[in-house]
Amino acid sequence: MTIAVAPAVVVERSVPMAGAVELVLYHPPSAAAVDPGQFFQLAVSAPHTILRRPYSAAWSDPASGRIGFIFNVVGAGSAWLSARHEGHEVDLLGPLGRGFELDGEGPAVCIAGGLGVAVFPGVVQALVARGRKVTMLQGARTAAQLMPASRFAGADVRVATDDGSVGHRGSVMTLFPPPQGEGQGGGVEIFACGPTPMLQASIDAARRQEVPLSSIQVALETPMGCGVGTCLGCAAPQSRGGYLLTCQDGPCVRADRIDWDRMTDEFHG
Amino acid sequence: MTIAVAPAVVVERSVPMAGAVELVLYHPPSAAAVDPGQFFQLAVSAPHTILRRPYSAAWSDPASGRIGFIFNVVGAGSAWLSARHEGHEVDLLGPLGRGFELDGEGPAVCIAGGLGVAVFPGVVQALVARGRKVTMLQGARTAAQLMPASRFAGADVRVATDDGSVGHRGSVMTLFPPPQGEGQGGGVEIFACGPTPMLQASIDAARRQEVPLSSIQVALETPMGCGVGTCLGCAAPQSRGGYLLTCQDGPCVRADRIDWDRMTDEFHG
Amino acid sequence: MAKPLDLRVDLGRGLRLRSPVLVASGTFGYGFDAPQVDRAVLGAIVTKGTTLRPRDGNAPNRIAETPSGMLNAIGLQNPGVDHVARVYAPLWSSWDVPVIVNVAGDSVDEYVAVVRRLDGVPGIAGLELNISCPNVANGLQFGVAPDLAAELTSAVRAVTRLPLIVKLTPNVTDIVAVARAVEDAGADALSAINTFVGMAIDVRRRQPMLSRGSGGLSGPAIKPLALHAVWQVASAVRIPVVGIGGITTAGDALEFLLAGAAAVQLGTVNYVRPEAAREVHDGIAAYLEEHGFADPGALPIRSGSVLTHA
Amino acid sequence: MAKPLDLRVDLGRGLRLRSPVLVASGTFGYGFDAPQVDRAVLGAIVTKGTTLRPRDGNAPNRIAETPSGMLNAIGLQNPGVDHVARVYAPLWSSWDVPVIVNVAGDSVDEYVAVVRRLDGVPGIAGLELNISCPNVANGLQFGVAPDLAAELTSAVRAVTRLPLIVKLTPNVTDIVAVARAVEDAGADALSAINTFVGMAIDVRRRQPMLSRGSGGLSGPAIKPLALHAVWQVASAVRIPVVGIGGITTAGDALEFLLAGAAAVQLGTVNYVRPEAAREVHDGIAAYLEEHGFADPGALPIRSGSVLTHA
Ligand SMILES: Cc1cc2nc3c(=O)[nH]c(=O)nc-3n(C[C@H](O)[C@H](O)[C@H](O)COP(=O)(O)OP(=O)(O)OC[C@H]3O[C@@H](n4cnc5c(N)ncnc54)[C@H](O)[C@@H]3O)c2cc1C
Ligand SMILES: Cc1cc2nc3c(=O)[nH]c(=O)nc-3n(C[C@H](O)[C@H](O)[C@H](O)COP(=O)(O)OP(=O)(O)OC[C@H]3O[C@@H](n4cnc5c(N)ncnc54)[C@H](O)[C@@H]3O)c2cc1C
Ligand SMILES: Cc1cc2nc3c(=O)[nH]c(=O)nc-3n(C[C@H](O)[C@H](O)[C@H](O)COP(=O)(O)O)c2cc1C
Ligand SMILES: Cc1cc2nc3c(=O)[nH]c(=O)nc-3n(C[C@H](O)[C@H](O)[C@H](O)COP(=O)(O)O)c2cc1C
Ligand code: FES
Ligand code: FES
Repeated sequence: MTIAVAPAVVVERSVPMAGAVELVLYHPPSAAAVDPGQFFQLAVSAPHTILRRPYSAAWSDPASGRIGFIFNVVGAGSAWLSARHEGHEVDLLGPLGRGFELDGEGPAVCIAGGLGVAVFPGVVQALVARGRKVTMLQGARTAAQLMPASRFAGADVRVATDDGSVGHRGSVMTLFPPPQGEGQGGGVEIFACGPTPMLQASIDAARRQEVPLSSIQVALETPMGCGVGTCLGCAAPQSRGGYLLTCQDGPCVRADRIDWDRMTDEFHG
Repeated sequence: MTIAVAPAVVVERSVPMAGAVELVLYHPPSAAAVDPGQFFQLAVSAPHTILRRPYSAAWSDPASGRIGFIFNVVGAGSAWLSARHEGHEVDLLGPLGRGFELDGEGPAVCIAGGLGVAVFPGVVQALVARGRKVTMLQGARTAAQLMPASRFAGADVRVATDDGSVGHRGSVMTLFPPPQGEGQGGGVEIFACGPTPMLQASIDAARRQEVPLSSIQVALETPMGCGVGTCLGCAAPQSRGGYLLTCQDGPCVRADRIDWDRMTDEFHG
Repeated sequence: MAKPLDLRVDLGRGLRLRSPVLVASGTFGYGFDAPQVDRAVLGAIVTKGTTLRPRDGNAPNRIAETPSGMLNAIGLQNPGVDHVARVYAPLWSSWDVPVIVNVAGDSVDEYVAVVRRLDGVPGIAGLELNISCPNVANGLQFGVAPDLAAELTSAVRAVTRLPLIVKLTPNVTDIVAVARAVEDAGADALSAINTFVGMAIDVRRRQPMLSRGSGGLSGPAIKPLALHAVWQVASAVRIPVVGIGGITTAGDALEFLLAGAAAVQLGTVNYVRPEAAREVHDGIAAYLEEHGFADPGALPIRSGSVLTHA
Repeated sequence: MAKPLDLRVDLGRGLRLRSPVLVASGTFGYGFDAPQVDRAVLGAIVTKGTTLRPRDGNAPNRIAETPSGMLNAIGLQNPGVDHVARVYAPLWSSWDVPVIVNVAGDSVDEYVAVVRRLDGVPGIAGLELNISCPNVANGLQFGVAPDLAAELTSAVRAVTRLPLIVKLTPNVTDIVAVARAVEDAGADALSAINTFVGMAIDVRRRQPMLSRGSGGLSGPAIKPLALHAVWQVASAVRIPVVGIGGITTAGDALEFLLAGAAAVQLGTVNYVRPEAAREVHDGIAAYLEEHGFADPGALPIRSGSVLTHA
């Protein structure tokens, strides 16, 4: 796998949903190489920052050489990124890590919390392309913050909002298990991305439905120093003891590989 | 004297001469308060920088509330400033320090080296307004880097370039003394702004013309921490021993106050 | 509904401040400059380092910017203690913000003489002992050796009834040892930290940026180092600790208060953002409200000894 | 026309490098990752700290960004010396860039055992002794006490013929004393410096950012402190000094070479700008050309002892 480190031009900037920004970069090699669930380390030149920022590719289009990133502003780096516009350059390093394994059988249930939804346009597209039945469960504080269902063509999209402004009132987990039996054991596969507490909730819910942990894939979120395996800063506790490196062994891993009791969350909760 | 610390909107950005940028800020209190030769501490939010950057007011127009700054890009801070455009905000602190004393009698000879010329549009205007005869001596590497004579209405402008592309070939000092006797002792007053080596050259030349040091005013250039007298970082050696503070006692001082043998230059030469 | 907020702090020996936000020595002169800072939010002003005789200070270049920080080697330029006591103190006595005089010297005798001159002078609320100065006797800084620091502290303690804050240098292997020695020697409070010795070289001129070669590093760059020093010291002594080092926001100040500091000093940021003191003061208040704390004293997270990393 | 450039450096005992630009321990793994770095410009690769037995390392959170810097407390996660000698060394032996193994341990015996295992193994060009580790015997870091550091150095020296670089910690009152002691104990070269102990607190969660509480600060923030350490050490010892700390540009590297370093190591910058090594290498060459120096050895500006500021 070849990792590019190169400046990429911003060819489009938009606001896909309230509180989020979407940057489309033109970089054919990356657009061609990236798998759904992989991430890039984006360089930011904000005051007093030094490290790159990890962002999942939301989607990519090898034909046009474009790759999309969807994010919200939480600090100096994302604020700098959100101020990029058409014609600006963003230096990217990637694609990095492992994406989701999409070639399984049976129906897929995707669970997104918060900006974890950013990874799913590409994931859903790939699952649908493989002829798999896809249910997309998305939660947000309020209707305006939901990613439009049009971003998940071919999937059965179900939504929940904390304020009940649309869909179920409550967390995304109130949508699980979805009707029609998917989620009742048997062959269903779960793909979850969001804050660690939400990942844990998905796992507990799945357990209750007797979905084996090996049928749950999660996208981990840990701090990233290098993104390539040299700093050892992205450790996540393994069920078999010790730690895996989120940037190399992840960010997408099967839930049974993680020791969830030792898993921490620096950024939420 | 009241010192403002406030964001000011950039109302105009232009390139007055090759390699220089002019930012016009809208800030009526400062435009009204500033004297020719005073400076402002401009906040920059460039990567890894913390200190404000000192810049002379090139000119100000109390009527329109505008104040102009002319500078070149030498590092991170000026690069950030040069990327400001109409509508952006720049936080200013000032006006600071002492400007030139302009109320003297007799003809005035202004000597500008490099970006030292930035201070003179306002100075020349004020001298002319006081009915004084003004000769403006300006030097640069090449013609394109000279500030247009139109910026010095009412003055007799003479120029020199290192490459001889226009005016005298050589340094600005080859223009001194200007003809018609100004510069031969007797009442002439010299105003000099530029790199310290150029200030020293002006003084030596003036000495040779028996112009008393007390008739030479120079704008000093030292590092600035605070700009208001609290850090003691802008010390300049005094002829009577010890140090004065460039930000409070200067930047404009009479040449006889400085111990030129102990005067250093961190930024040029 | 949270209890009414109380931002007052007590640094001992009657030095009660209305706010935990102070301005640090050398970054606020003697309180007569920087008019744009809102004094109403300040717990106290700490003056420039003051010596027995007036000092001219070092030759230029005295300061240089570094990544997220700055180096300085001012050389204690100051008008001397007599001028401070005769001219400044009387003016301070009518101010509503207490002034703490930062004291420096080359020998125990000089420190003692300076403190004697200041003791009992109206307008002076307390003293901060800058023990980062080299001792002419042995060239060593007083602050790097527990015994030297203790000797200096008790000598000064013996000649004044003023509240005495001893300001620690971070340029030591074991700051806790110095802190304990100084506490036992009679300090009412500690402030930590002073600058870290550093240097910058002008590659174009091929010589050090500062005329003295080296200088003291301050600013955001040193915040993590200062915070660790305060965390260690606060968990090792019983007297109040004033946290200093790279504080520019309320969040920074809260890190120090959570680490065990009773108050904080703002330094380099005063040069850049005069509004910082107000923002830090209000930000601390808002945080206390939000988390239902009655006062800053409730903030410290108990540390115990922190393991060093490997 | 300037003489042909020679960028080679000699770190002693036959450790001749083609370039003064190395990559620092813990920022380049064991040389198998970070493919995007151009190895052709590297004088050597220094590996992650290696211990006798494999180590899992510390629990998350292990890193945190700070102003112009980052904190880390990895906890020496490594596969153990046996794996390094059996699996990695054979691969290195075919590389055109020498690999220096960074050695760590909890006791003199562990260091000695690790070095014994590495001695004479093909593919290993030299050793860098990380003496910043706490000594289980007394909890103190080996690197903070001249006698401990010297004892460790000679114990290791006695069991290997490999070039031995001892890496100094800056968390000491007098780094020169440690440097001299280590030189006398048989080090072929010194590298300076390792990280500065620091900490960050998560104000929202009200607990330290790092699971270990404290961590090591690296990055541009520490450059002025590292440079001062190198300036002091280089003027006090006769063996080569490798400068480390916050280097991100050729200008930064030149500051260290002017301060007396024979070579430099790039650390944190490798995470961010893989092209940095190439830029630094070419920038040094361009500077030598421009100023008419034949090689980096001509750069140091003679220091003599630097006064500390006041
Ligand atoms: C593999 C991966 C993929 C991600 N994909 C996305 C995405 O598609 N969309 C999106 O909005 N966010 C995503 N994130 C989170 C994103 O990296 C952070 O929001 C971002 O780093 C915040 O940087 P900042 O400077 O704005 O915030 P600050 O809080 O100022 O950052 C300070 C430091 O903490 C780190 N940090 C802060 N929050 C996080 C976090 N949640 N995860 C990891 N590091 C963090 C920063 O990288 C930086 O080093 C992803 C994180 C990871 C690990
Ligand atoms: C009173 C005064 C008035 C000035 N007026 C003008 C003006 O009208 N136009 C103009 O182009 N320049 C002017 N300068 C110079 C200007 O301040 C510097 O060019 C600017 O600070 C460079 O900042 P930087 O970050 O781009 O450069 P860097 O080299 O990255 O700056 C690093 C540090 O050095 C300081 N520094 C660098 N060069 C100088 C310098 N020449 N003088 C003082 N500090 C410096 C910076 O402020 C900063 O703290 C003036 C300087 C002073 C003292
Ligand atoms: C220019 C300058 C001058 C200083 N002078 C003194 C001094 O005279 N006495 C003293 O104890 N500390 C002095 N300090 C140190 C500060 O009081 C403070 O301890 C240090 O700057 C760290 O805080 P900061 O990072 O917020 O600036 C000075 C700092 C600076 C930047
Ligand atoms: C994540 C990380 C891990 C490190 N691990 C080691 C190590 O195992 N052994 C060692 O001697 N130094 C280690 N270091 C220190 C670096 O080698 C270097 O001395 C330090 O980072 C300063 O250089 P820099 O500012 O260029 O990063 C590590 C540094 C970082 C950032
Ligand atoms: S982020 Fe550096 S090893 Fe994973
Ligand atoms: S710039 Fe701070 S005292 Fe003059």
